[in-house]
Amino acid sequence: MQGNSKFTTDLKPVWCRGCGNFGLYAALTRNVFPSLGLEKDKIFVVSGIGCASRIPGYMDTYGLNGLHGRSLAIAQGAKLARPELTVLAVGGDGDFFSIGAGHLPHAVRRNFDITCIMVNNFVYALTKGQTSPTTPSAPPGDSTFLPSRSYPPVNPLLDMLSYSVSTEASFIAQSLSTDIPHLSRILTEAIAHPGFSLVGVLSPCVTFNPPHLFASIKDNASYLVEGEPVKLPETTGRNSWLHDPGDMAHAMALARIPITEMPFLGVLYRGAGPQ
Amino acid sequence: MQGNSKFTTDLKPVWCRGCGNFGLYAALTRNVFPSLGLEKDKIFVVSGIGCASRIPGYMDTYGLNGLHGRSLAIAQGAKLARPELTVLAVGGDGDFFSIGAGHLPHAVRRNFDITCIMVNNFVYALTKGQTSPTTPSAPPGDSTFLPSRSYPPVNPLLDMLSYSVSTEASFIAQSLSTDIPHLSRILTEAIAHPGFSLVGVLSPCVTFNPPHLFASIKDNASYLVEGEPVKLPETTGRNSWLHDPGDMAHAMALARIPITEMPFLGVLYRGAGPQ
Amino acid sequence: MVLLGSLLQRLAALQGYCGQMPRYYGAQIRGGATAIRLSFDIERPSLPHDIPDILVCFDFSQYHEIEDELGLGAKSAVLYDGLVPSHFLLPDTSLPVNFDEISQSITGSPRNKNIVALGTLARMLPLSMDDARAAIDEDGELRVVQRNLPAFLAGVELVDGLSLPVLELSPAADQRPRVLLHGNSAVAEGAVRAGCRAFFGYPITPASEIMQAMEEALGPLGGVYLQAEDEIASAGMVLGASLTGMRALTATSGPGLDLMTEMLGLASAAEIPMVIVDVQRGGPSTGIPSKSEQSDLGHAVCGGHGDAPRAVLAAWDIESCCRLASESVNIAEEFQTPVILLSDQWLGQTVIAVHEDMLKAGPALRQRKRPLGDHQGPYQRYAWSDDGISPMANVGDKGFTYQTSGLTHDEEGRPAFDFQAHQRCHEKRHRKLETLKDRHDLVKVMGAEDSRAGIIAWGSTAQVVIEVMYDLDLQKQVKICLPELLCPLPNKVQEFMDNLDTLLVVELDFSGQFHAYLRSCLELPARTRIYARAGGRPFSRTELAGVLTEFADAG
Amino acid sequence: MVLLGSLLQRLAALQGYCGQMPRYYGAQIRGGATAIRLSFDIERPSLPHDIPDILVCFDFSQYHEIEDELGLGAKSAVLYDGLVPSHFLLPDTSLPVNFDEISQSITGSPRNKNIVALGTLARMLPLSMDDARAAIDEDGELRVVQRNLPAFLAGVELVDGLSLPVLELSPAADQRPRVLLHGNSAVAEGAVRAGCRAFFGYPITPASEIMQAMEEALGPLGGVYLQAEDEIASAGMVLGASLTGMRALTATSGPGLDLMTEMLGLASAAEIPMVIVDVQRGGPSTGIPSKSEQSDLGHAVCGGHGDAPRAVLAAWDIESCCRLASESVNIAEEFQTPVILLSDQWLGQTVIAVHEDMLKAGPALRQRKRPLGDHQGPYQRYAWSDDGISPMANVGDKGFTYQTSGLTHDEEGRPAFDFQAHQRCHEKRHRKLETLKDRHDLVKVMGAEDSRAGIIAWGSTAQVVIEVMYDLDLQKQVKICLPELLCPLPNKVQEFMDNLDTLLVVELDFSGQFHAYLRSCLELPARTRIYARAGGRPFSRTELAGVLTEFADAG
Ligand SMILES: Cc1ncc(C[n+]2csc(CCOP(=O)(O)OP(=O)(O)O)c2C)c(N)n1
Ligand SMILES: Cc1ncc(C[n+]2csc(CCOP(=O)(O)OP(=O)(O)O)c2C)c(N)n1
Ligand code: SF4
Ligand code: SF4
Ligand SMILES: [Mg+2]
Ligand SMILES: [Mg+2]
Repeated sequence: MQGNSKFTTDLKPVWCRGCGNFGLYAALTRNVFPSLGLEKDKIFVVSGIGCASRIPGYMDTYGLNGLHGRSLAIAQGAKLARPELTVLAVGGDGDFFSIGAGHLPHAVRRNFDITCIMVNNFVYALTKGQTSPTTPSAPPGDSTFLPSRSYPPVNPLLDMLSYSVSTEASFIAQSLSTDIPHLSRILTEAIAHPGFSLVGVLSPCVTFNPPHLFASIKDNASYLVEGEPVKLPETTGRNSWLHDPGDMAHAMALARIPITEMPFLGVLYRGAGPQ
Repeated sequence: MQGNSKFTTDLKPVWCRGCGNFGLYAALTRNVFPSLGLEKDKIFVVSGIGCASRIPGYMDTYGLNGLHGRSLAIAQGAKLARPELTVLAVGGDGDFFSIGAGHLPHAVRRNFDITCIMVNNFVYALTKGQTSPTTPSAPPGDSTFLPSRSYPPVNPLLDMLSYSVSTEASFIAQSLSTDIPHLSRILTEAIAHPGFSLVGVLSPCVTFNPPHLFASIKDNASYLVEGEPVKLPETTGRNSWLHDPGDMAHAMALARIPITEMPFLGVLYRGAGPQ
Repeated sequence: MVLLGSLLQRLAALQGYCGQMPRYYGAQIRGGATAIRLSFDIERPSLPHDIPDILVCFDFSQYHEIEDELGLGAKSAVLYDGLVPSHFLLPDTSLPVNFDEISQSITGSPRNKNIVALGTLARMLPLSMDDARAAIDEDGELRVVQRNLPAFLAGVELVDGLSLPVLELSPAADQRPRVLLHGNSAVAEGAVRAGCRAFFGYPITPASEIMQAMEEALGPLGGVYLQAEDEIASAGMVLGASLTGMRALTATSGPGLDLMTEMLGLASAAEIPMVIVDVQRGGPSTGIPSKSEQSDLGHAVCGGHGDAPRAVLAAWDIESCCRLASESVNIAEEFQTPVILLSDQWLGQTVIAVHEDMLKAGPALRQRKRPLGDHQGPYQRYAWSDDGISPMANVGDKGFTYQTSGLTHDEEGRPAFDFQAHQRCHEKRHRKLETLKDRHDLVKVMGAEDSRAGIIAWGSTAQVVIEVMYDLDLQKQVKICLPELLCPLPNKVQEFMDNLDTLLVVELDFSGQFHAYLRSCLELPARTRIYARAGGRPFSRTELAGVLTEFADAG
Repeated sequence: MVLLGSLLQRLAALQGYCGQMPRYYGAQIRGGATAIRLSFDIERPSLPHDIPDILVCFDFSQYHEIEDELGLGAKSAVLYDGLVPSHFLLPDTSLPVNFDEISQSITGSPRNKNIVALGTLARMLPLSMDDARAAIDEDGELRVVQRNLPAFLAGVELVDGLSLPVLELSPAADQRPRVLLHGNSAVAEGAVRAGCRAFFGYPITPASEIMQAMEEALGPLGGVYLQAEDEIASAGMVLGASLTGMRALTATSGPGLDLMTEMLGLASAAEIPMVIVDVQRGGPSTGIPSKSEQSDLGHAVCGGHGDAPRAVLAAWDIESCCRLASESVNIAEEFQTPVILLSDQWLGQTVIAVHEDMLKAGPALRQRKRPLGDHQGPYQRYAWSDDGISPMANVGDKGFTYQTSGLTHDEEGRPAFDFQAHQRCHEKRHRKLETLKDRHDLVKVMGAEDSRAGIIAWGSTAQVVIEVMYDLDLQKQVKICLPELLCPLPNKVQEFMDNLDTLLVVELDFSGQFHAYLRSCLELPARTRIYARAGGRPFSRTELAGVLTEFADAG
């Protein structure tokens, strides 16, 4: 897969075969960067620590695989200092939602032109399978997913979408690493967006996720198309509406529907860049 | 003011005369603890660092004035280890929203029975007047409030309510430190609530806040009463509704109205305790 | 590979063999290069030798990633599957074995090649086949072998079929089955034995197994366990639980330890018992996460702003992982202080098979000094006393209350802003740890008592140094000092130095942190040499044999 | 009180007087006890004497909170307002003055008592009244005095009215006005002079003024300034900005430094220039935030897991705050390394009046080694070179790209997992800093060159030691070594030690961290004494006079 693009290095990714990170890698290096006409020496990819965070090493741009949870801090410093750079902050659900959860709302409110790519594989993969804040909890005894490791058990999972919707990120979208064309379109738009953009990439971990997780995500996925009716899960008992990414209240309503019930793919919200 | 309650120590608070923290102090020691019939040796007050965080020192309970931003971590450890304790985490807007912002959503989702009291004086007071995430930004040249100290300027302020609404804290309320009866009622209910409760206490800093800030907060305040119509700012152009703290969508709508436009006082949301 | 090693070690352990199985990882996330080494011993879990008798390799294309750490001798019997890279020189004793194919043909899948190889190795060692068969039928952990018994038997038969060499293995000292555990589980075991009932942590290689072991142990015990959102929170939760009287622990590795620095200072300042286990890995920064180094010493001892005294202990083998974990909990409780227990990747992830009773003799439980119910006047959380230790009420205890903070405080715990109070706080916190300097039992000295040539080492390095001393029969020529308590450093270490003409300091870190630390608090012999290098590859017997021989000869 | 001191210092500075004004705070948040001391000198900003000639006290009920740090002599002229507590013994030269009432009657508010007292003090010193009147009319900063001129004049008249003593003040060396600044603004000044154009920080006492000064300086310069959400983020942002080629700074105090530990390690591992200023306060933990201590040395030097080399510098007076801030930026850039500049509350918050040219002679700007445009083959971010320093492309530079991380890496910056690469990374990072050991200019030596009795001190303590040496005329008897570069420690310090029979180490921290550090890397004279105590009260001349005299006599 690598070597096909001027944006790749000759380093072989260490990811497991079939890992969702390959999809993100392909989307960025083969579609997104070329289609935006970016120069590789004007791209800076900062990541945290984790499987997803390995990505800068494989891209022939400026890249830093930094510290767990801190990509946004480093990215903001670089962007402020050199505004002509295209700055990406990439990491996992653990990076952005657990150890780095305190940086995200501040990056959002500053609204600098940074694209934050949160690779959500619902698990701590690099450290071999612990629960992350996005891990769906399993009833005790159900071994198909990770137990909620806590006494007493912790239930509700953190939903990055509602989290960032609440702080009103100026661009919020979600895609799937196995749908490379869709992911490429979303990322292209996110990078082109003049303010802070947050893209959640649902991404199978073939090693630590139970296979049914991604099967069900694909089955339940609802693609958002501007101006068309939104497909809602039946349980909501709500009438559908025409999708309007300019409407924060609608974005919030979408965000409140758990990912495990119906993951929305597309642009949830598109607001203004910094004034 | 102190010395009137069995819950006070003989230490004289170091707060400036007229500081809002005296209101919180009076509410807790004279009204809330007595009315809940709490034993002082079953209360643990953990705070961060800041003016508000000085409060444990003045209360004759178990208390720890810990580290800036970390009260929730310590509080959760104590509550898990000794569930019969009444555990309060107290701090400032800097404590919970800036340096400690990463801990709040996790405390929320764990939903342990802890009461988090966020004393919002819209400023870093103890360190003498820097902007906090809740500081309203002033147009350049307007010296009545703090300049937004940043190049480029950072505008949107973090709203703790929408932040915690988004992560669905199981009890969310706001009050005013100068309205001791209201504050006492709210805190009493918050402590009695069986899950995680978050109370924002709007609290004048007489030293670093411009006086007009609290005048306007009091003027614009809208008291929420269950079952009665909600007073909304005219700019929303929305119809009012009957206040129902059980409705998260309504809570979210309230939370999206900026505090500086209309601060809502009362219980915004009341959900379930941990299952 | 880890599975094969584990099964073989288990099979041997059930027949009474001790042994040690360190692990080695390459760069790949999963399915990449992994290796284990495995020793069998009849008495104790000795270190594997540098040159293996048998090497099994499933994939030479990955071998080179960790070849450096594995070693291969002209007489090693090499069994390999798949292609051999052309530049690669194999010893004459090498033989291709189609584990893959055999597994495929017998079980319908190549994935059971481990089981085939297990049979081959069990026979080559040789283990008793009757006992092995019985164990496979009875032992729950060997169920996977039972399910694939034909593969196992095919592996056994390979030995005769291919005329593979059969080694000579002394009979086990006794047939009592051995306990299997790695250093990380030994730490958890020790902590739980010492009454620890609360664990808060955040995953990090190579410490995560402590978290996992604590989760498994605390569930049934009704303890408290939580995976926190980060290391700052884990450490904070430990303090919260500890304040209520619970013995609480966290475990991490370098990067996490960095993040706990501020909490460590609070624990020291406010005198809150807390234990942090640091399973060291190659640093600085992310470094080499899956390999050992001893480079967190400086931070463990001096890390954090202000003068924040703490105790630092260091495990050096798996028995001491357990014992010193108990000791750490005890010291934290007795002295109301943070304690850092240093371990490392090698210790943490090496599995040993060991006599059960080796782990039995833990230290007795020590208690926090508690206030009497009938205290006069207001309770003074930080009351002065000769030993510097004040009676500590647990948060929630009936009849007491106190307020405290990381601020300088008076005896009642109220903030104080004057020099006298400040100086007294420092004095109290330092003084109470002074008595630890008399803990002679926490400094091991072995070798020639009268020798004037001494070697000092700590942590897993000490284990290699000791083995090599015995390998080379140097125990009549030199002596070794191995402090288990590093801070405050027991007086016994100075006594050791006082009787030396020459000293050799051996440590697995680039800059010689241990030497610098010793020098900062002791008088060292004028003729002191250091052998220090970066981690990333553990010391081998061969490497240290050279170093020790030279030292003993020159000494 | 701070206002009164500032105005008086300004008034005197405009007449050519140098001087130093340290600040003292009690526990109250605002409006509580505050005090300043103020010296006037015709040549240099000397330290105030322990016993003031004049003491003005507005409120004795708050005086006791900081009395400890202020000092009062039998001959001090005490002017006080309000009641004197009955137990309090005033010198005979004391006089009640109703500053409050006078202010009330003249300006309609007691709030201008400062201005009244200013008039009194200006007259007592005495300053030239003509020049003072002219300055009040012209100087923007003195506008508040101009607006309340009658109050000022009433204060002046009090001197005759009450027959207050008038001191003798030597005429200033020259009448050129002096620059007023505190150590924190001097640091900002130095950083900006050295080309620093980016600042990221988080408020903390006593470092916040650096943030403020940087904000003020960088706005007009079109620099980058941001108050981050915490210290981890500030440090991370510094690294981000620095990677793009901007010289970037952050400033904090102990607790914030703790939180930056992990980022510091990343900067060291990935060789990213970064400057952290640590304005030390009393520790551990929150400690005494508004008072000085020198107890962050251990962390500055050894803090952080792994072997993470960095440079550590220490300012000791306000001139060096400025000069060494420039130096720190230079070293960070030249050596691609994190640099910690240690200051402290005393230095940071003391305002000095000083000759403008004292600050002028900063070091020349040093540049990052940059790759040439025509590099052969792929750009090697971490190319080997004799001095250990590789050409660094800035992120965004045309024609280059590289990937790096805190992982052990090869010359191109790609992750490496083998021992050789790991050892080489360590070697490179350590080696490049070795040349700093030749920076003899960063070690000041004064006093009797041939003496075999030496004193060593660092930071603001050194300033007191030096003043006391001259006070006591000991400069013919002892010599003083004052390292400005603490890590790596220049060889010149060992040379200093080599010529001594006796050494005295003076430091303001309880455990003697400086002594331990020196011992860890140097051979110290056999007769070495330490004078160390907790901070919370700065060393006074009197206190150190005793210590130095005893040492000189015994030495
Ligand atoms: C301070 C710190 N704590 C812990 C770790 C260990 N660690 C590495 S990656 C990781 C989490 C990985 O999960 P995620 O961020 O979701 O990324 P993924 O591997 O799933 O892509 C952790 C905890 C670390 N590197 N640094
Ligand atoms: C790690 C750390 N960073 C910075 C500080 C300095 N500090 C003390 S209080 C405070 C902020 C105070 O603001 P807030 O939390 O809103 O409390 P307030 O004083 O306004 O009540 C800061 C930054 C600290 N104590 N610790
Ligand atoms: S462990 Fe999971 S996330 Fe990591 S590389 Fe393998 S498949 Fe991908
Ligand atoms: S500074 Fe403000 S918040 Fe702090 S004590 Fe004074 S009035 Fe209260
Ligand atoms: Mg993940
Ligand atoms: Mg505040």
